[in-house]
Amino acid sequence: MKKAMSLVLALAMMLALAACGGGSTTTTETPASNTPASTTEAPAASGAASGSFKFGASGPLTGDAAIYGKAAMNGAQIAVDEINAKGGIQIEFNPQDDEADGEKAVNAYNSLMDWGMQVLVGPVTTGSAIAASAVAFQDRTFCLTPSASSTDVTANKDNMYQLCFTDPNQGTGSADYMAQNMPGHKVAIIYRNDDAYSQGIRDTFVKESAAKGIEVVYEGTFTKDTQTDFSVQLTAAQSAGADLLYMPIYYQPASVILAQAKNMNYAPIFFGVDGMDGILTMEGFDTSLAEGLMLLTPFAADAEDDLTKTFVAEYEKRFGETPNQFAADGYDVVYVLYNALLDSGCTPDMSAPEICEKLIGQMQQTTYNGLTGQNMTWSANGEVSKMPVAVVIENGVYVSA
Amino acid sequence: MSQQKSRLNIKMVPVQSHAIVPDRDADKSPILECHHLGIDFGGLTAVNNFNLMIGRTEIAGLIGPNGAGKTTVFNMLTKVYQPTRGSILLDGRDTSKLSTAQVSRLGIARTFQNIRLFKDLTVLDNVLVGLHDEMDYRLPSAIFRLPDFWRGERIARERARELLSIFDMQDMADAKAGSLPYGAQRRLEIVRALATNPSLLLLDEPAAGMNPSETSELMDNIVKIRDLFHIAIMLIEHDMNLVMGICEGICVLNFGEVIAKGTPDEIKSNPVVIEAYLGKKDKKEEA
Amino acid sequence: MKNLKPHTKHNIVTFAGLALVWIIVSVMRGQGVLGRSTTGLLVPICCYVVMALSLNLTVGIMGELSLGHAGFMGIGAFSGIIASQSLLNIIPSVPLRLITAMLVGAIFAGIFGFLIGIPVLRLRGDYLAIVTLAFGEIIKELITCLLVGVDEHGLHMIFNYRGLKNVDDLGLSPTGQVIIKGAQGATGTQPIASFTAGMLLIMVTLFIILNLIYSRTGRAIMAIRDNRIAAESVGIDITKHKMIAFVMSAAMAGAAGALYGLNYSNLVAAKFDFNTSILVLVFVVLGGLGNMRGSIIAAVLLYVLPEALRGMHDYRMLIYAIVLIVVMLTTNSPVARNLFSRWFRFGKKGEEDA
Amino acid sequence: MEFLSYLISGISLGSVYAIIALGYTMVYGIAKMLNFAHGDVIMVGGYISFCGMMYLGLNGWLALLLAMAVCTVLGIIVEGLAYRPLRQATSLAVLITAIGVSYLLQNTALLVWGATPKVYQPLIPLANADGQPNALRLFGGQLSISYMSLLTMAACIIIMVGLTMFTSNSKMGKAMRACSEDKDAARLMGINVNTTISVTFAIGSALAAVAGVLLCSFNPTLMPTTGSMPGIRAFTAAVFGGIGSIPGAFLGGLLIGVIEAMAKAYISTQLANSVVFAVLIVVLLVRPAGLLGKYVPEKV
Repeated sequence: MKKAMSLVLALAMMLALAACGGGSTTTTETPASNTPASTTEAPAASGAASGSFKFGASGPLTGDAAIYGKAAMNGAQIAVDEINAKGGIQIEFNPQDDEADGEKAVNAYNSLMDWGMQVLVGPVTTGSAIAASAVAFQDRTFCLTPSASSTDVTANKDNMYQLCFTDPNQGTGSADYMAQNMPGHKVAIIYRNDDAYSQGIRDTFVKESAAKGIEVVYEGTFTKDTQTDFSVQLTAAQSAGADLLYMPIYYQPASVILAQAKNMNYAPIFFGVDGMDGILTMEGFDTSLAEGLMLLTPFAADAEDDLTKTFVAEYEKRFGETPNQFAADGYDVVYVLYNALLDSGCTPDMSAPEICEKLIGQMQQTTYNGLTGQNMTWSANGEVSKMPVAVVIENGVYVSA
Repeated sequence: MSQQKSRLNIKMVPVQSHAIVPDRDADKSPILECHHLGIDFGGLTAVNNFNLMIGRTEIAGLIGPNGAGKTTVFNMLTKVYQPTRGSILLDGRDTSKLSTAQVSRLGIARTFQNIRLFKDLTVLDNVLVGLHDEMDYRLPSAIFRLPDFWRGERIARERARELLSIFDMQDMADAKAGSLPYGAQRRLEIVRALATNPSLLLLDEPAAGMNPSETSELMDNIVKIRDLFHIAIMLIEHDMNLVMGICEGICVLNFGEVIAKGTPDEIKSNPVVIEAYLGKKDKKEEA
Repeated sequence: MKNLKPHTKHNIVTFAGLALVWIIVSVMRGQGVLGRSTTGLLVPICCYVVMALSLNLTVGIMGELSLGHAGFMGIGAFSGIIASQSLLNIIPSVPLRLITAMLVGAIFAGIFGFLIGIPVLRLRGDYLAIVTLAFGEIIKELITCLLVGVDEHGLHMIFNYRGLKNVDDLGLSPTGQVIIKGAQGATGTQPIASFTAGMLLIMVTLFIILNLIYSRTGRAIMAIRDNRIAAESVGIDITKHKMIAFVMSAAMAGAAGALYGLNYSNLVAAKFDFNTSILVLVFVVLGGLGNMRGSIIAAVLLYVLPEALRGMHDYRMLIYAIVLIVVMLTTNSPVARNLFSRWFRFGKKGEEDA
Repeated sequence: MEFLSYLISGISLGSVYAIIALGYTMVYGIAKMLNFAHGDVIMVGGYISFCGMMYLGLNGWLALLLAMAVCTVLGIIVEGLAYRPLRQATSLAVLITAIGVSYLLQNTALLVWGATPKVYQPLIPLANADGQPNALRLFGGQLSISYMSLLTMAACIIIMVGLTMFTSNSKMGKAMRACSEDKDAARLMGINVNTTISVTFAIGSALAAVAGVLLCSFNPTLMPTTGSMPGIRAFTAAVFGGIGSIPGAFLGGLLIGVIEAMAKAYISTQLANSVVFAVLIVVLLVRPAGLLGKYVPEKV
């Protein structure tokens, strides 16, 4: 009996491990369930040699941060389908859930490596990106993250590139803009300090604003657990006499802040960063609340250029909602990677490390015009250089400020 | 209920049995003394002015109608409840500052009216918990299985089996305590209490739920325990045959007050006791 | 030896099973049979197994519901990371540094376990549970406030509770290195955890727990669980024994946390929240309270399940939830249990042992 | 004046917690289970009323009724399918099942409504037709209390009083109290325990729907995880006041809200959560059964 039990124990564990290995191989032919399979147009392929690159992707598809991951994956999927529809070398796309968690991001990455991934789109969030890129650095897998914006993501890793602004970049940009265009205001900051993105922007902004003579009269923080009520922070900001509220945060808490400020009859100038994009497209959002909100953003869904219009139309058709910045980032990442792969002469039969070395050489020569910026270039440390655009919301639409 | 009467020690009957160590003489000094013991629950007096002395090898009975406060006395003696008034001396030592566990280590062991075994542990383990302080190895010895662990465990296990054999329970050693039949559970509780090496054993309704033959076996065993271990035993019991059969002194409690003390014969004929048990009217009819 | 037959045999089988798994997995890995994803799961699985074992000590053996176990893991993880990163040059040997880090993690978690245990263990039942939850959340928030760096002058630490300071305020020399950046957590950690260390940690934990259970202390702890008043009445010191169990449980969680933290180059305190505590609690309950072997198996299977379901994409967490409910219903509902016990002896047997 | 406005925001937030805690405490008191899925019923209530307003064009109050109806049914179904089979099981088994139900509701919501947050229209619009905030202005406008806050506080008090009267006077309420004391004895007295527990869940879930609507009126973003943190807060509040006690849940909810607001204002916004929990710990050490809970010593 005891022997049988030990056998069963061992068997259960083996099965568990095998099931897991098996699970990852079954993912090959099943991309995100709500999107058309990208592999359909590729010849039934078992290896990379048959003419398709394997793009893995990792981002949160469940949990609190699912909105970012889903948007980025949806955007990327559109780009993949466009490329595949044109013919030529195809892309196999495999998005994996990392729950915005470092541990799960490494799991997702490993699962993608088993699948035979050649380049990684992602990870979408900063913590996941740092954790997974450390492994990718050792494996020599090239990663381009749509939206993980901390400098720690790229630090000391030559294979890790960013498509979005870095956090310091945005902090400096905001301070510059305020110093030049709106001097003399008393600034209050509300930021989320258990979030690397928000904290990172705030740190640079405070440093820069001291240098540029911007007066910060109040700083309020919140955390994931307290992002439902801002009345205390707003009251304090109001009584500190702040007439400009800087919000280096994502748009959902920002929408709460706007509503609650309105409720309190507190109407400073609201100033946001790229995470604020998406606020107008939230279902049910009263856009009049955002009247006069300024933000720095690389992407505006109602821009008039053809590229944006086509993308937005396609996105709305497929997913029933207006794309936000993350979706645009995801879209651009796929194109940047695909173009760089072709330009550097990579072929689908090359291994991930070979591709990685070629792309590292190629990226610094790449210039790209996409949804999220014109003339994007990359420095050797993986940071993108593009111009943030300041926009202000008037009558429910973005207007260049 | 006069003060004078209640101050009296319960009258001792000489030990009739074959004591192994006869020098623990009951008359030299009492093992337990209670002075003016009392407890209130939220303004309600549950027990009041409880005075009692028990000799070193005495078997004493505590009887009284339901709700008289008998178990409350036990709970005060074992410090499950902290007395509101009065003092308890065990072997001359004041227990007022001690906790239940400390009182147990000082020498009071008990069983419970509603059986409280460690029901997910084996019978043997239940007794071994009682022998906790008999084993003197420390935690690191246990974790690294040092020689003193093995020695301590071996001695304790032998002792535990020995104790179980008093009630012929050594064969059940590996059974789960919760799975034992009711009578065996009651006996196991007594064994566990004995394992703590007490000088006073409190038994709360040991014969509850037992049939006459089991009860008479229990009576023999209680006397046997006293003779073997030379300890004092105090028991709460409703079975008058048991109480009158083995108790040398009896204390009667009603409404939280001691109404009578004495030998079984004295109690049997005490009109106050009869009144308390049977009610005034019945007594008159009888007379 | 002759007196300890039944459970000793059971335990030897458990250890043998673990060793067997270790050998098989190592061989398979050497042969390259295991994929990347499986290999990558090995260390976290080991960590969660140790977490489940240590929580089982609190929940199964001591009988108190703890909802903040992840907090101890967090303390262990971050103190382990600080130890490892600051000893980078002093202890160049990786295994030695890993062991040091795990010990530091265990000691710190143990100390916190003691401090937290003082108030917590005075409470009972659901009140105790909510207070452990509270401490878990407090620990998480406090770690989020930490800024830590190291340079040649030693450790620099700021408790940034107003949120107004940043790493520049640490005053590190140019060669200094930041270890913990508040909300961004520990970044740039050198990952040194290994499967071997994980298996060793499991075995050491199991060895300690089993030897604890089958000793006077362990019996006393279980006696308190079964009947506190009776345990007191035979002279068991309740507070002391509960504290022993709680501190040991915390220390082992700390060691697991250190191993976990040193497996990733980035770790945020938010990882060690209520949900992680619950995750581990689910392992323990499904494995069977007090059943160490069950905890190991449940932790492995339930950790792997969502990973194995990766192919299901959007539905995987939904399936996980359904599996959880169905398993709880089938193992705990009397009707289903009768049905199952007829075909499925194994699960019941496991519950009775240990 | 600042202090007053902090106090008021604390009280109105606390009122929402209190309503959730009332549902929590009812279920705990009668079924003796920690229903960790309660927070997610709040989320479902929020989504249902959102859908009622957005897609069915209902007004806020009708949407509230719809949400209450749906949540009531949901509560009964969950109780019947997931909890009833476990009536004899250990409380831990029920707890884990409740956690499973919580995951199930969250992930179903994720599939049905997506990850993108929805913005909820408050029951009372933020501003009136003139663009002025819908608020009571005091002290020459220095202190403003929104009508939404007033409504929440009023709802909270009405619910508390209503529940107290219901449990002490009505037949079903008495059956509930009997079940909470001793289920077996209640069964012997001819009370249908299963029905009683079902009704309790129905009431608790309906309250969750009300709480969902009020919560979303304050915190207008609605996501599949919206309910989890308020759920834990309400659990804290219920324990704080003495779990199982209806006035206790009310008091606990209010105090938690006020403490949270004060901690944010005067100690640290970052550690507000920790301060709330620290106060909870201190209270439980002084009063081990919460503020209004009865400490029942074990009978020996």
